[in-house]
Amino acid sequence: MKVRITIMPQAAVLDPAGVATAHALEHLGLHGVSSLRIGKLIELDIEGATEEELHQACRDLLSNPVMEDYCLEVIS
Amino acid sequence: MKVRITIMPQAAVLDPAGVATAHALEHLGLHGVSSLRIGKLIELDIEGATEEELHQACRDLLSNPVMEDYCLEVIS
Amino acid sequence: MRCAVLQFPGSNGDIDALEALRSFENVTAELVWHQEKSLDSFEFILLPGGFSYGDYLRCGAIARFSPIMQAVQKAAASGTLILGICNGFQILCEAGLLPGTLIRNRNLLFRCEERLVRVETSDSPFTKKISSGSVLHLPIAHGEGCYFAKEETLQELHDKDQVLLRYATSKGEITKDANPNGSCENIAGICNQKRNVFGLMPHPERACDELLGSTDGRMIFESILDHVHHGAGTSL
Amino acid sequence: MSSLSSSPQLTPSILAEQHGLSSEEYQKILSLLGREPNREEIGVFSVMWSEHCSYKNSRLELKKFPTTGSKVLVKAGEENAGVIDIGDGWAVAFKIESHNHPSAVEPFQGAATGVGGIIRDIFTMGARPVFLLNSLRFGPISGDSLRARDNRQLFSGVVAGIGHYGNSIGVPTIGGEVYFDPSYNGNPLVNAFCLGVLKHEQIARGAAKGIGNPIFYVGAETGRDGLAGAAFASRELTEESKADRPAVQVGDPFREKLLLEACLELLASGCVAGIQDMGAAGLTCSTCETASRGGTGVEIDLDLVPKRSADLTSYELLLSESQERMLVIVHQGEEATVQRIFEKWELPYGLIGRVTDDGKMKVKRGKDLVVDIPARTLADEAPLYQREAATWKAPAPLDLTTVAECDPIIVLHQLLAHPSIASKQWIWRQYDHTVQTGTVVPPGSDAAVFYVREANKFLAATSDCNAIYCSLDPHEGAKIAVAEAARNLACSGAVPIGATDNLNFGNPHKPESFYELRAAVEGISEGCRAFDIPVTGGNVSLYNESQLASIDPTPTVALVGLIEKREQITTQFFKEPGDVIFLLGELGSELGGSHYLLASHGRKEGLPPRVDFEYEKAIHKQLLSLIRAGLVRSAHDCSEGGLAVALAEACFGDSNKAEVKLFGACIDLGKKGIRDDVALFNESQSRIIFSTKAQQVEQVEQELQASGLPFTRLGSVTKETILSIQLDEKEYSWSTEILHQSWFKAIPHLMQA
Ligand SMILES: Nc1ncnc2c1ncn2[C@@H]1O[C@H](COP(=O)(O)OP(=O)(O)O)[C@@H](O)[C@H]1O
Ligand SMILES: [Mg+2]
Repeated sequence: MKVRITIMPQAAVLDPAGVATAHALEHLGLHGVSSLRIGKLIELDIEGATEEELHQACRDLLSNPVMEDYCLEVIS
Repeated sequence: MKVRITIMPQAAVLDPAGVATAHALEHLGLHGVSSLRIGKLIELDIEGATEEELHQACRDLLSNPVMEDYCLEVIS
Repeated sequence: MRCAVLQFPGSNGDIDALEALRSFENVTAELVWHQEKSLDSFEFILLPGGFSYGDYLRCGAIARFSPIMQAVQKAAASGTLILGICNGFQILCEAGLLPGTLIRNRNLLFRCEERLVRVETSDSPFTKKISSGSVLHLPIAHGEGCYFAKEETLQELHDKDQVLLRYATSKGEITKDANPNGSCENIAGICNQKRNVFGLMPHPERACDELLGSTDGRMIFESILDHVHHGAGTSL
Repeated sequence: MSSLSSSPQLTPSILAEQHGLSSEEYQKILSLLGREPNREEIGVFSVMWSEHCSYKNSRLELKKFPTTGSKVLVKAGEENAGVIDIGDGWAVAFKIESHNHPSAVEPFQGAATGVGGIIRDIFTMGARPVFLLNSLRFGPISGDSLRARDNRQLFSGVVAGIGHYGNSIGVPTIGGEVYFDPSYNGNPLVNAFCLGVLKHEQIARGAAKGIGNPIFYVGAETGRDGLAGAAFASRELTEESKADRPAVQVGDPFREKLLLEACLELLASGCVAGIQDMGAAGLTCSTCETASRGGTGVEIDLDLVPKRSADLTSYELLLSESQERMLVIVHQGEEATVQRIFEKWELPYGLIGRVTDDGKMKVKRGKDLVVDIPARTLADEAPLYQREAATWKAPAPLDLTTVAECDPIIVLHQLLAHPSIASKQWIWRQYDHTVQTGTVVPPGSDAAVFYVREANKFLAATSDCNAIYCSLDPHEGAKIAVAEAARNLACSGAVPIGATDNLNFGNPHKPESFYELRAAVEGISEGCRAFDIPVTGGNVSLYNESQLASIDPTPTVALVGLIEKREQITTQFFKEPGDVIFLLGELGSELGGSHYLLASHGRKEGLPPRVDFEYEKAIHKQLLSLIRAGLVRSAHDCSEGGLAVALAEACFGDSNKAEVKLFGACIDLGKKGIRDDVALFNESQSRIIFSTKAQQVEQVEQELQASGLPFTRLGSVTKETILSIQLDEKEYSWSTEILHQSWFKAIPHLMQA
């Protein structure tokens, strides 16, 4: 099973890396950035796990539910 | 314009975080991981930039072509 | 020797480097803000350690677009000596002045301690006063110091004798245990093909005073001084 | 003035109650204002009158601390941090601060923002931060239980968070302490200390001076971070509060580094009339405190505050705890300087108001007046409570006949591998402790030593608290915290110049907890008076309770000392084979509250050791006199684990070195007539082992004899890596290589699990 998990900082939570990167884009001449957030993308190949187990792993290990939201997609 | 940029380490490049995460999944009882890679996901709201300018920013700033591949999608 | 220590937003080894340089005779050193555009009046340029732009995105990725970096490129092309320490090394890699890249330490933890590095060659302006094979005591302090380059690049580094420092044991052996961060082939520092740009993860500027436990860092600065004052001719 | 009319059922008094204000407090607000407060004002009162900001439950106790002295330039409570003269026109500002509750919710960010907060407190004083310490407590990390796993995650998250912030901003973390005990399950302690250096004339004040002066907001934009966080830190941690998501604040050390440099540059420009960081209760606290200190009023307009999103309400703007923000009051006409400096450092800023003469904190949102409160009532007229203190029952003294005598060979390994005693290098290796090139004695010795190059001064610092002692006898435990900290300084060659403390306790409404708080304050006060050390400030963290129980009382004491000369800097490590080892002090026999009892018998009981300050001081004085005479090569105090652990630790060289030296020691304790386990592992106070060159032994013995203090010549340092101890007729010996493995690998092993 191929799985893709995206993990993004919650909207209300400050994302310092996003802020710094948005600034850097401005310096490159791209001025119109109104929002930029940086998250993680995990690509996973796994056998013998159920989707529910993967959701569990997302909550317990892969994301930090206090400040991040995740989204799990089974690709194949 | 809403844009999503995914940046993944190239296959030949070490991904220490990916390796550690795969191990941690095993500890959780998910044994069948055959590959796990961690990349970045950037979500961007921008006005007044062309797609070509964004590709340029991806090559110059957002990814490091020596070790990463990127993929840019315009969402809306 | 007229030295410039570059100051990026987030640099934090700038003052350390400045003071280390000033502890040598016949040296003047000053800070140069990243918004400056020229480095023409300097004989030696140092990119210090720190967390330029918070090291967000990738270490050194944002700093390489600072205005001063064009002057660094120009100085590099003209043969001026350039030294990048820690974050400075990362910036030089991002800027394409050195090959390869620095990624997170293999065990993902920041590491601060003294380490031993073997000097691989005296044939560089940065190591000319150190016999090859010597082992130096230098502090490290980094979370992303694992040197990585592809096979071809590593091969080229060998062929052109560009690896200047490797993590080693006290006997000079290159072992896995001696490697603090998982760097390819224990690489701790490399130079470019012209041999005037040198990047290293250890901190020679933190090993210039007896009080701090090691003065081995001085040998690197002495080599640089010697090169600038006497030119490429003199060697060991 | 906005009113609450929009929701008729929500009366101001109900709202006040929801904000944790008692009905008496609400009545007090009514009489201070002469009218009903609106929602924003209730929010403002609730945070300003929370324990966190007002110390309403502890202030009467804190008055007991000695706070004066000839070297005190800024006293405790006057400003963000106290300032102490170190000579030649130089001074240090230092303080400790807790971030316990945020770290329980989100260990990495909680600890990181704790470090950020304390660094701001220091540069607000005009000082350049030069080093950090951290004092940590967690539940046990051994074993496979869910609890242990949680504790390991908390521990690694906190350490990573502290490292992240300190390393990025470039302030070295050079020391600290950590203990693991079940009382901290679910309620870890994270106390961070920062010290900064400045010239006397650079001391900056947090006062809104000069009617008409402009008030600037500088630093990160305000977001919804940590809303109600200040009130949150003053409540017990419950399952519900874990869902209090907005209370998580994310730190940005990069922004803070820029803010630090910009503020120091601005202060150097001479245009600053007053400066105050925005910590807990952010904009609210900083505006009314500066006004209150200045004896002035302030008027600000929330529309002018830099914001992360435009839809923040006035209530949110007032109470947000977004990090990396400062309030700066500059002299009129200097607006352009502020602008230039903050633009150079690429920081957001806004001219948000002016200093006024009416003594009021007035907050507008555009044309609307949102808050109109006399500033002093918020900052200085918070209610003060004298809580009920339980009467104390001394624990039963330990009955030695109930303690089976364990084999010392095994016990020493057990103790050295106990996470509270084992090497902490796993922690401090993650902290950049060499940046700023001043760390002369890195973490790993009794006290860290830092060289302030520009001032040519050697500072020593340590933080200590044995909470087992405090749980058994809070008063004696707190006294020992001071004694041990002072002893650690003495072992490094330093004389203490100032103290800061962090009082970590449970709910003050519980008479036992309040008793503990009071007894600890009195114990620390006695100690500081005895050593003549002013308390320059500190922090109180109450309500440290999980679902299970209160934490052990943990009054952490951090001391700063000065070392006269470079040659006097001393470390705990033996230096050379052949050196002779002395014990200064008695062999001791107190086993109550000891780690031996805990680690080998699973017992946390008995009467903890006693400390006699006059005697303790005489010991330190004697050690210092030997150090100054150049007769001491290493000095290490006996603390957890007693004499045997101290000897083993002195055999292990500095582990920050690429090649770690190991020695052995050949020790003869002579005929003692006490049990071997008692002799080796008791934790009696006021004991120091030191080594001296063989040629100087006679001189040392003469001096010691003249002093009349008890001492024993224990034996000598050996090249062979064997620690052997002769006791009565028996001899125990250990390989120091194996002991070192037990000690050095304990925490890494546990953390790999
Ligand atoms: N959390 C920590 N951060 C940095 N250093 C620490 C920490 N915990 C302990 N240390 C260091 O480890 C050494 C031993 O600490 P500790 O056992 O508390 O010593 P002592 O008993 O002398 O107070 C000291 O140098 C101390 O600074
Ligand atoms: Mg000690």
